[in-house]
Amino acid sequence: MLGFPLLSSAVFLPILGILILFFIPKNKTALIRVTSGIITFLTLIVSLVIFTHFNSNDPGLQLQERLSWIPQVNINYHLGVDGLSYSMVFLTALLCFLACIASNSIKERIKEYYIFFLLLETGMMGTFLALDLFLFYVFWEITLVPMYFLIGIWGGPRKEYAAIKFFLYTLAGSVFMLLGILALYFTSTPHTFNILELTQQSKFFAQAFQNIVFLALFFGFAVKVPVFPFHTWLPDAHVEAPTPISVLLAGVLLKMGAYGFFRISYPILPQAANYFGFAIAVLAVINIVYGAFVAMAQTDFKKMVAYSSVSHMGFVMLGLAALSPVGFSGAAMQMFNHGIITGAMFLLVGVLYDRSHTREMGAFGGLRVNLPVFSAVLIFFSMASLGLPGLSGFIGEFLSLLGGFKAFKLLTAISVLGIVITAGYILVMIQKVLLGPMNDKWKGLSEISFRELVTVVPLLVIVLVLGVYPKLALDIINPALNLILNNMGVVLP
Amino acid sequence: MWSNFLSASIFYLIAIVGIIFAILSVTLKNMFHSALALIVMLLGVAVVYIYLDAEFLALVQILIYVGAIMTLVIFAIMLTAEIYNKNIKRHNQQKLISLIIASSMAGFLIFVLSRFKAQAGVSFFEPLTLAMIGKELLTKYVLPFELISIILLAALVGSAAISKKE
Amino acid sequence: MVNYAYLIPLFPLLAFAVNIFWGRRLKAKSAPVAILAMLGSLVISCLILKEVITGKTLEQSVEWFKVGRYSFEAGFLVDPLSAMMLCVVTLVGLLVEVYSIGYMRGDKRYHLFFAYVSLFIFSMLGLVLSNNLIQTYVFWELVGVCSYLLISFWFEKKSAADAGKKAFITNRIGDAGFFLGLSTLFYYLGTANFTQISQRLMHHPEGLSQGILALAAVLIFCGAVGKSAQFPLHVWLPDAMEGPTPVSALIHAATMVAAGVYLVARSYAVFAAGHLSLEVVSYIGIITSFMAGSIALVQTDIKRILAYSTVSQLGYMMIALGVGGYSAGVFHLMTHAFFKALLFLCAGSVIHACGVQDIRQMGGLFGKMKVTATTCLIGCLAISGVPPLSGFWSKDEILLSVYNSGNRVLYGLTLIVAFMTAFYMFRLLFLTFFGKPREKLHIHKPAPTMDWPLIILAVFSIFSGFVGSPLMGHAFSRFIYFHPEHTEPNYMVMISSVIVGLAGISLAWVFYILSPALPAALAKNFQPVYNLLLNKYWIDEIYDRFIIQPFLRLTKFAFSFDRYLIDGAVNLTGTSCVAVSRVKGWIDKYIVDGLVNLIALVVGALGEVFRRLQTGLIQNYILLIFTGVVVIVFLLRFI
Amino acid sequence: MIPLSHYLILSAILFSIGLYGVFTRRSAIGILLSLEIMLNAVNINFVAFAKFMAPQALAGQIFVIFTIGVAAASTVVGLAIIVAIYHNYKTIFVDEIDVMKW
Repeated sequence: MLGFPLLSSAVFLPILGILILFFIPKNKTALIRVTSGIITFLTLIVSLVIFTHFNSNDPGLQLQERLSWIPQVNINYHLGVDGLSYSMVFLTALLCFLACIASNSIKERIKEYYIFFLLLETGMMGTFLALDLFLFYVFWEITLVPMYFLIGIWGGPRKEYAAIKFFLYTLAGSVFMLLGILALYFTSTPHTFNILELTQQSKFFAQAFQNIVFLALFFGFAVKVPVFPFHTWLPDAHVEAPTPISVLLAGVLLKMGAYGFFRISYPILPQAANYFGFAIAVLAVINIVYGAFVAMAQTDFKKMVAYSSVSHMGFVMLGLAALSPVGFSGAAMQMFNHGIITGAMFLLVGVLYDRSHTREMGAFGGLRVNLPVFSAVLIFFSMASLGLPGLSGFIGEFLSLLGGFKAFKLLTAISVLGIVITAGYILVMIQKVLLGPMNDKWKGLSEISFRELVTVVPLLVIVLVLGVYPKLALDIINPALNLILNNMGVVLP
Repeated sequence: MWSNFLSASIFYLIAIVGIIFAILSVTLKNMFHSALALIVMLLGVAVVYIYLDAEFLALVQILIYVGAIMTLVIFAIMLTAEIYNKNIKRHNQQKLISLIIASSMAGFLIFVLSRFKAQAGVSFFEPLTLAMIGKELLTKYVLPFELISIILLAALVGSAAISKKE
Repeated sequence: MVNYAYLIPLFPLLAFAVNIFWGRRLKAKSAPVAILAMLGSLVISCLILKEVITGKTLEQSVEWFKVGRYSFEAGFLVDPLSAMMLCVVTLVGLLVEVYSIGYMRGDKRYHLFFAYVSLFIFSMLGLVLSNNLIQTYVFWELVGVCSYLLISFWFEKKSAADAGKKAFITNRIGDAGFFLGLSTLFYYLGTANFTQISQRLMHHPEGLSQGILALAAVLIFCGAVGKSAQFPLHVWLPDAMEGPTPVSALIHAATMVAAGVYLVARSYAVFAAGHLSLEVVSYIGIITSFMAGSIALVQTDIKRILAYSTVSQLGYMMIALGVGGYSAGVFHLMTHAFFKALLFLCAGSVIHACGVQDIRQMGGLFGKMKVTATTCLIGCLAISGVPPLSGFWSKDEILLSVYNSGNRVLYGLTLIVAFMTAFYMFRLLFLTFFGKPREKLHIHKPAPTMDWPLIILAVFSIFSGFVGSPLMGHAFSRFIYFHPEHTEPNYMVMISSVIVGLAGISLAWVFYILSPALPAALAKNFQPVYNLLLNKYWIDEIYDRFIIQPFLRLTKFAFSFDRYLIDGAVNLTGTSCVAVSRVKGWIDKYIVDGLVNLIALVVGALGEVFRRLQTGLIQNYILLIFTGVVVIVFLLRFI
Repeated sequence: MIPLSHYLILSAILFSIGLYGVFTRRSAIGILLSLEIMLNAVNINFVAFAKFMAPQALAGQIFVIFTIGVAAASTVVGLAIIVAIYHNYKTIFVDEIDVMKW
């Protein structure tokens, strides 16, 4: 146990940043940007420091911090990190930092923007670190508010619609989640919100009870993931949100849903997870194939990436449903990689949009002629997105499918169709945007700037390194996953 | 007995004069005249103080009220009111009802007081001397005494500040 | 030396890294970088081959990552098959790169070309060296991407971009099958390692039925169908000719497309265990080779002819593998790599020289391009199976295995394909190099860097066949050895193949040298057949009509479904909520709020009355106060 | 000997007159004058009660001294206010100064 509250500092450093921002006059934009940049960078540093204190051989939750918060109802401020949540924390810290750099494209109401931005970071960090269901719920909801404003104020033409839809949709989901959490609280003896204690008690929960609570939690998490048919908020929100926010939305927020399954639904309700395994797998396959189908039909670049997220998150669900080490690893890897890759894709779409003010893929063409570096980076991430081996996207999809195949042969065979269609829409996108005869309209388009390159290069390196040597990530994540599976009573060989 | 009767009749005379001048003071159209009427009334009150064995108060009444305050009031009248303009109404429209209220008030009080029989045994006492008043003021009542001087000072400064032109 | 096998793919990877990052500064120097790396790989490959011939094999692996019980490994397997392939790939690669110096000169993305080629070679070598199916799959896909990048190298041309996309997606379809196949194997056998798979299959593991094995084999074969352009996924290869010609020679003739054959050979144990699967392989092979051969008869684009020829020849190899002629298939793979690369490079020289690709516009180029013409002649003779060139020996092996399988129909069909091969190759040769120039073309002589690779490949085309010939006691098949094969030379088969080849050549001579009017007349008489062939059996059109368009419509439908039904449901929920709240709002506004407003209204009216009291005149107030006092006092006193 | 009630009746009459003045005077100075009448009426009460109820105590007289002092102060301030009002409104008639109205 470390004296210094590392995890809390990762969570509340952005809040500190907000306090500092309060004292900076509105018109000193450069100072505001630099301050937020420094804060997000420090958070990243803290997340790396956490790693140095992190023992990747220990499957349990480490660096726990526990304070009594509302003792009357046994609510604690309880944080902890294991391999799974660490991967998410790192992802959050990294993407927040990069998105903060990318936020230079925001030109109005800068101070408020960064305040909301940092608040969002706190919410996300807290969600991934909380070990108390109540605390988890609080952080979960905290992310909602800044996101609503970030979309609603700085978004595109249909921002109000998108923001309200996002907000109401996820709120509706989390209401069910809250019901589930309360049901768990009142059923446990002694009443507790502690995830670890609830996990220990999981065997005392009756099957029917588990099923009902699982469904309630499922609704909350599924909206966030998003699982078909709760996904329609996603394209709207992604398309309307400003670039950095799309990055966080796709990169981190979607993972909160999947993380919820990993951390709460599955360990606490193992029998229900087993019971609904097939149903989830069916939904996952629909996600994969259907998402790819719809992505194929898009003409809007950003929308295509948004629907591709639906498709890719399906792999996470498939791996989850497989309920095996391979599937779980695949799902966790896919979570991380999807965050990195889709984040980068949104950044690149943003780069293009900032210059041309259009996202219609058909409007471009032949950009590779005068934007060679941009094109190379875009092709790189496109390949990662379609699951090219050697890049990290492959590992997640591969393991998810392999795990899924063990459990659901036919379904997985169908979902492989998704891979083919993914290749289809990605290549169509590349062709429409980069290849073909050069469109004279975009002759004056400038090459990707150094700052923009800075935002994508770290992601590029991660994609490459994890693609070639996934052991780096898997060795951190796997012990935690194995522990979860063990607790669920899945027999490990 | 005669002296008693004389002094009593002088008192009632003075009282009636005071009342008359008081009425004049509130009814006269000319503000300057009413101020003068008030002076007469104040002098009458001073006489009443003498009847009550408060000679010092009578003196203070004449010196402060008649000598200082009324002078001030007359100055103010000179400064502000258009004294000689007879066309200006000096009273408002609620004279009748005011009269009713005031007189009913008076009537009521008289009605009550007239049935009020004071106890006897007030006739033998040692007269209070000026020296005793002075001593009391500077011993028992020193705090209010000082306070009143501060209030006066504050009033002095405050009035100067208020009436100063911007 | 065998221990250093991992170096072989490493060199090209290095070259790729150098060229992709510093290529723009290196400019023309990017070619030597790539070639030097290639040379290094070639040298090591040859040394390894030498050791492998002495009977040394090696398998090494490290753990790539581990999940649960499964350890995924990365490693290399050096055995005769891979050693042979290494040499072929590096040799052809080297020659193609040298050739490309001249061919690609002056291109805007000169360095990128060499970067991509290096990356391709790296992936190809990785694929060859893989010791397990998963690693194979990894490199398999990488190879596909390189192919994609190289086909659409001149992406400004829409057709090139389209072709690249088509190639990638078609391959992906096959890969999906491959993936399922490897998942099946991995699931039932718990390993993806080739050696372990063979071992476990030998012990007939429980719960693993013939059916499942056959299914796994066929699924893996799907991948091979995609990569090796077998029917029904062959459509991408002819289009892939949009890429630079050296690329066509390297990737789409000699190496990558042969990867499918290589994969089948690698996982031959699985195919052999699932009986049905080999039949599938041979049927697909014969359909492909017959169809592609017949299409090649009427094509006029020089590269397309070669492309269909490649498809046809790959089908040939598949037939061989399908009927159990393991070494024959692999042998043909090797010889074909040489002479097909040679033919493509020749075609490249011709295109480079005259700037057109239609053979009807060429003619009489023999005098102007002696080296090219001669080497091309050698290539044509080799592919037509004229003894003693390499093609003869390998084709003979294939025919022999087909013959030995006892399937006479198959044998007959393979003979017909051999006939067609000879015919269309010499049709190409005659139309290009002989006769009179049909159009005035400005010819520039190819650079020497383009001639030398041709000569070297020609040498290999002539002599590489001997290693597998009965003259050397079937050295090749003993080297590659999978299981005992019938190796007795059958002179009947040998003679028939020679006769068929020569017949094809003669017919081409009659048609295109002796009486050039004949083909047109023939085409007129057999119009439907001619059209069928010219339009490639309308397969592209059928795919477009029955697969691609419905698919695209389906995506549109899915999107509308999403937009209008699912999102509509969401919005409907939203709107109905709003409607309900409107009603509630109305109630609130006019009934609940109405009451509140009524109260306020009454109060306001009263206030309107009582505010008269509020005159602002202090005297009024005082008067009222005292009125109150008087009233109260009176009330207290008298009531 | 004049009984206490007579003093008190005198005081009451004076007080009511002052009250009437306060009610009816338009001029602010007039109101001030009427107030003085009322104050004097009160003072008479003080002294009279002191004489009749507690003859040995000086409190009554001393209270009157203070009252006179406070009256002086309030008069001074009141006059100053009146002068200030006159500067601002050019009138000293209180019924013309009705800004406190609703």
